[in-house]
Amino acid sequence: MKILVANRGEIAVRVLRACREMGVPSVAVYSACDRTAPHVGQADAAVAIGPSVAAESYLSIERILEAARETGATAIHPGYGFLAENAAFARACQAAGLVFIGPDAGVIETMGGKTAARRAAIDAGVPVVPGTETLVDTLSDDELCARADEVGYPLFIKAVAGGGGRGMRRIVDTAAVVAGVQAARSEAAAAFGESAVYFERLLAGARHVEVQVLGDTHGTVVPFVERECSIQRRHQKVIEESPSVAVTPEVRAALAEAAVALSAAVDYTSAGTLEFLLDADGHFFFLEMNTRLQVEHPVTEMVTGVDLVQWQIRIARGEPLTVDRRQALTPVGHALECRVYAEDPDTGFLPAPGRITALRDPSGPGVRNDSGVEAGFEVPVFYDSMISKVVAWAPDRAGAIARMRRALTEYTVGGITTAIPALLWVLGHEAFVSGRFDTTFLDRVLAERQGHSFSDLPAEETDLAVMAAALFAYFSGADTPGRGVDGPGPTPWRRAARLDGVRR
Amino acid sequence: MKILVANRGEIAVRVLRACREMGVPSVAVYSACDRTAPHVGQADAAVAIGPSVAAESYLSIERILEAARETGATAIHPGYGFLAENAAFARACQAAGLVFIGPDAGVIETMGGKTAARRAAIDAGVPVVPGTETLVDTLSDDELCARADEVGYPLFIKAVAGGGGRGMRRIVDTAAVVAGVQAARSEAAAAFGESAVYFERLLAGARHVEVQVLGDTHGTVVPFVERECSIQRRHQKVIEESPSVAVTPEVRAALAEAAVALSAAVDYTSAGTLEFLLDADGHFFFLEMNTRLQVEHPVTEMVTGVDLVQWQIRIARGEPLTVDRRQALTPVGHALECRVYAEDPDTGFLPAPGRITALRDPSGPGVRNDSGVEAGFEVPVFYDSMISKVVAWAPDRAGAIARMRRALTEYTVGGITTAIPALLWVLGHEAFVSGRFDTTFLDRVLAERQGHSFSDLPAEETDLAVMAAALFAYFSGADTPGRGVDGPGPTPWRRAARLDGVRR
Amino acid sequence: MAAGAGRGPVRLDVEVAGERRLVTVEPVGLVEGDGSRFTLSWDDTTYEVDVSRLRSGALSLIVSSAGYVSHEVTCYETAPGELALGVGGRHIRARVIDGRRSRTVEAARESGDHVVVTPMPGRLVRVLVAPGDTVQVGQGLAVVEAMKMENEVASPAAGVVSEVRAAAGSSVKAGDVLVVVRVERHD
Amino acid sequence: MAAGAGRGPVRLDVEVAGERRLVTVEPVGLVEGDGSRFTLSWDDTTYEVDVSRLRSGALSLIVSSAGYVSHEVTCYETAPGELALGVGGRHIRARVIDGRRSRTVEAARESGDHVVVTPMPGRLVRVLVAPGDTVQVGQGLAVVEAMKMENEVASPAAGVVSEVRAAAGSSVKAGDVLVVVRVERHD
Repeated sequence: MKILVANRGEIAVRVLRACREMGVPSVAVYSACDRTAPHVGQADAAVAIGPSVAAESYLSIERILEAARETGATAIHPGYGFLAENAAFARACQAAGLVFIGPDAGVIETMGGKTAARRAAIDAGVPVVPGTETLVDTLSDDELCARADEVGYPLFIKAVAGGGGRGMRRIVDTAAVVAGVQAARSEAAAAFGESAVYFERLLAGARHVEVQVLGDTHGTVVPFVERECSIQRRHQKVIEESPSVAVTPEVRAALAEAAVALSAAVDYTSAGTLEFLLDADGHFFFLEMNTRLQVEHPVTEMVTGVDLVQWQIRIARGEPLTVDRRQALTPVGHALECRVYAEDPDTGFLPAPGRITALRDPSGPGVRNDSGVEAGFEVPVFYDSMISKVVAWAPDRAGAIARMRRALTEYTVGGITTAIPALLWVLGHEAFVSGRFDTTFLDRVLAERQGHSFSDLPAEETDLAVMAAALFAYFSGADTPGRGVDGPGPTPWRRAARLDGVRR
Repeated sequence: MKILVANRGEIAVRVLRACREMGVPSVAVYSACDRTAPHVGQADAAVAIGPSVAAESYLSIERILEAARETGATAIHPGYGFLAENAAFARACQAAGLVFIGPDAGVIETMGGKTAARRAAIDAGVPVVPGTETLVDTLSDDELCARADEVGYPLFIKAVAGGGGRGMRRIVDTAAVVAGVQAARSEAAAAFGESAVYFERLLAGARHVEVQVLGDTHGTVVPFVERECSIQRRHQKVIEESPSVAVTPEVRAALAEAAVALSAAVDYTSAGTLEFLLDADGHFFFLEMNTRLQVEHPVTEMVTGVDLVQWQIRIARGEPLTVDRRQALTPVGHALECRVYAEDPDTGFLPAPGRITALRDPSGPGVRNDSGVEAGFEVPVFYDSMISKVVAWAPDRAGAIARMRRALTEYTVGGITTAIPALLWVLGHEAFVSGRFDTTFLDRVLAERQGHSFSDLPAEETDLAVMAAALFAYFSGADTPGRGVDGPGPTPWRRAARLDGVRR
Repeated sequence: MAAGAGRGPVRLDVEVAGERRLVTVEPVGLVEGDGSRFTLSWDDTTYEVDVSRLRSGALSLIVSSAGYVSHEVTCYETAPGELALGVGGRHIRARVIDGRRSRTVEAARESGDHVVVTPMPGRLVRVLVAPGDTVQVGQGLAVVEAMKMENEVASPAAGVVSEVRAAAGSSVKAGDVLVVVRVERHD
Repeated sequence: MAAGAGRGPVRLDVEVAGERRLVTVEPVGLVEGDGSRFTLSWDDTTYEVDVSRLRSGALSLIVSSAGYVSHEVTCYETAPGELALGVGGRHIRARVIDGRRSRTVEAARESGDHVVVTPMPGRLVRVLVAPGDTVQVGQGLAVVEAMKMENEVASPAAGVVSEVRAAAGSSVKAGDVLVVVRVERHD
């Protein structure tokens, strides 16, 4: 097997590392702006697949298959995002004689549409959030309102092809239903090329828990201890952990049973994740399934010792799954993951791409940093702005939080702004520390800050900033007349700074 | 508690990370050449303690105590090396009202002299390698030979105050005894300021296994699953692992019992390690005890999940040890550690200090890198040349070896030479992979290479080196007349290279 | 670092967290190792600091007059006189004003204009205001798409939009001016 | 990397693993992204290579004519024309000879002298040979103490010691000449 990794950034590096460890030859692909990205050097071979715009490179099925042909790759790992849940891509791989490292194209299709996945869950006896099937276009306004009333308020209008909070509307009464459906349909059409929507009850105070599964080609499905991903900003996960403080052993067993029932019903193979909402009474409701490796898979690896990517590859080779189910469901210690984005928490988390001038990655006991960047690399404007995922493990949750704080404090990224200050703030928030939060927690506490800066410093640190700024200026620019400088011309620091602009 | 870390390099960073995670304020000390070393920035405060020569900085009890006074530190962590096993230092800390994070000065004294430690082991019923007490100066030549004959050949003459292979002589018959004792005594006097030596039988084919213990101030001692450290070059450990392939559950239990018996007999507190030789029949013999944290402690942390440094600090605060003994003795998976030195394996491992111009640390799943350097740092000529310890964990030994090979392959250190090529070679050696080796393995297989270079390349990689050299020269120096260059003056790369010399 | 030694004292206007300080930087000399020692003073504050450059853009400061507090601070210049600092995991913006620069900055300030730039490169999707509109602090002025996401650029002040300098649909670089907001003068 | 484009072909003498090759480097042009493409040829070998500089001293090479093999190679100059390369975890020494340098190198070679330098800085503890001594390959010539260890510097060739250039007890820098060994000519 020779694996082409049809992705970039940290997940490409993650998969390529697994290839190295298994002795499997690997191929990276890269767009124009990723020529110097770390994943290029981690692979045995690397092929340029087009310009920086994803549609013409990482999203181009044709170019990726051509790269596989040129390098003799026999299998494709799609990572997450880009083409990872694209059934047409999985089919095209198969047609080209390539192993697609993921579930069958048919399964991607079944579980990809949200209402189809809900139906499969209901058929498998798995509870779903109260809601409807796809709302067909022929429904009258009155019929729409009647359906909404049946589901109950507040409810979400959701896009069938949705993701990332797009095509989603929160509705609190009948009066808003018709306009809401219209708005959600046009947003969904614009975002996903498909306007279909459905209703789903909004469960107040619910937490997001999810179950990782691995399925092999011999009918074995193994469920893993849950991950909790309730710390979300605008429906995007920010901090994940395993196990969840809200899950009892009984609920864990029931979640695992539900996950296996649904996975087995669709003959699921490879790695996949079933997402659930968990209410305050310990009831859970199936939300959707992600038919691919998940961003947050490392927290599961840390508490179970199972390498999920290596297993994806083994399963694709037809090997039987030998992961012990009891081990997979018994967490050892506690793991947290923080997604580190190149974005500025003080401007409402606007993306902040740019060149990384200085970098010190966190390391040491209990810390894993899955990174997609290096010093000197320019974080491109074209893709998701996540630069790395910091994972911390400790025997207990408090220890994992302390370790994560230590890791984020020693993580130094110069040249661009990152959301690390906001992550540190969340990690220190009393509700987070005590485990009392739901999926609305982060948006709520961010709103309470009313844009208050994450960069406010205690007095000593303000003084430190003043000193650093003065000394930096002293060394790099103190050649202005009238400022008491006796040196002629630029200092070594200034010369060095100028040079930085020249070199690549 | 406010902890001053009386050390440098990776172990100072390791201890300072534990302080951060526990919320304990910390103080670093640094010599002149270490002003920009990473441990300085990892601490809350940092104090210069003198010139680069260790005797006037890291080995100066007076200066370290003064730094503690100046910063209000209340405890000292000595790391390993330098003053870590110096009973006078432990006493001086106590006299200055500082907590010494380690065992009592009296215990350091008892277990520090090798013959005294042997006596303590015999008293505790722990088997020792056949040998003698300290050979008093008044023994006649005939008496010396008689003692040696009693022990049997081959034997080692060892310095009572020894370490690192100094003051050690291998003797194969009576004829060599007298001259050997003279030579060993004068070498020991030069190296340790103490000429005392003793005889110890040389056990052919033995492996080095050791037992980590933690003891608290309430009388509890917990032993850990063994580490194996048989991969040694000239009596210095190079690769360590846990568990040992040569240790059965029965031997593990017996080792643990012996370790506890001896530790309890001397009222051992804090972290310590008992070293044993293990023969082919599973018999083990006590060698010596290290009354401090060991370089290779991370492999134990990786397979047990116990943070040994945090426990040292808790024990020093008087907390009772609550580590579960069964957990400490039951390894989860397998861990390897490789010591990465700045040395050149192609010149017989000569030290190769210098400035690190480019650095990419290994990371990702199952990999921990405890490093004491950063890009831009100049590895000093004054101290041990280890730049980091790479630790790899996997569910089994084969997986850990594969992961270590991956990690060392992605570890990029520019500007200085490291022994990584030799480590990769050992990791690929059939005897290492199959676990069939003893303490003489590495010296023997290195000798068999007869100085053969570790840099010999397969044909494709030779071509790659040719291309890289040609392109580097093309870009950095292609301005010599008569070589078909049309550009006037230096290229950007050359300008950049020149600048590197200027900037600090 | 030797370049710093031997100079006389230098005065710099440093603005951090909205407050300006006139900082006197006085080299005391090279110390053992790579560091250089300085006395920094402003108002009634005086610090003894040992400073070393670690790598491009990062400084190691040890404040010997304050318990030898040790900190690493990343520094880079985002525009002439504008610094971005990383202190203890936080991102701080600072401004160092010298004689020439300060005049320009002051001129801009006195005019009462807030020049709103895009903080990131991308595509300008929509402009949400027109000249003459009254805007509040935090009100969205324009939407820039970058990294697959639409991002609203908010007004830093309450005032009246005096200019719109970029057109929807165009590509923008970080620092490009989008909108100018005129504010009433205070003080 | 644009500096490389537009030049004509360049010929370089490259020595790796004791073998010299006359390498022709011909720029083909800039490709999409940061890379520059070259044709490199010697003897009957020709490669198409895409090269980018990653950080100070590291090159990313993609050999498009050989299955797009991707490698990162660290490169730094240890002396004029002497390169240290890191390839796949191995340390390789290479020599690139240009017109002027090659004369010097050849001259030294023909004279039959081996100039033995200390590979590391430290203190010269002992000199083990004297002028006129006959030495074997691998025989110890001097002992240098560095990093707490005594390290023997061995003779790279069999021959006769013609000079001892450093005194026991002195400090030495990496590259300082310790001893010169004169060898009989072969070939």
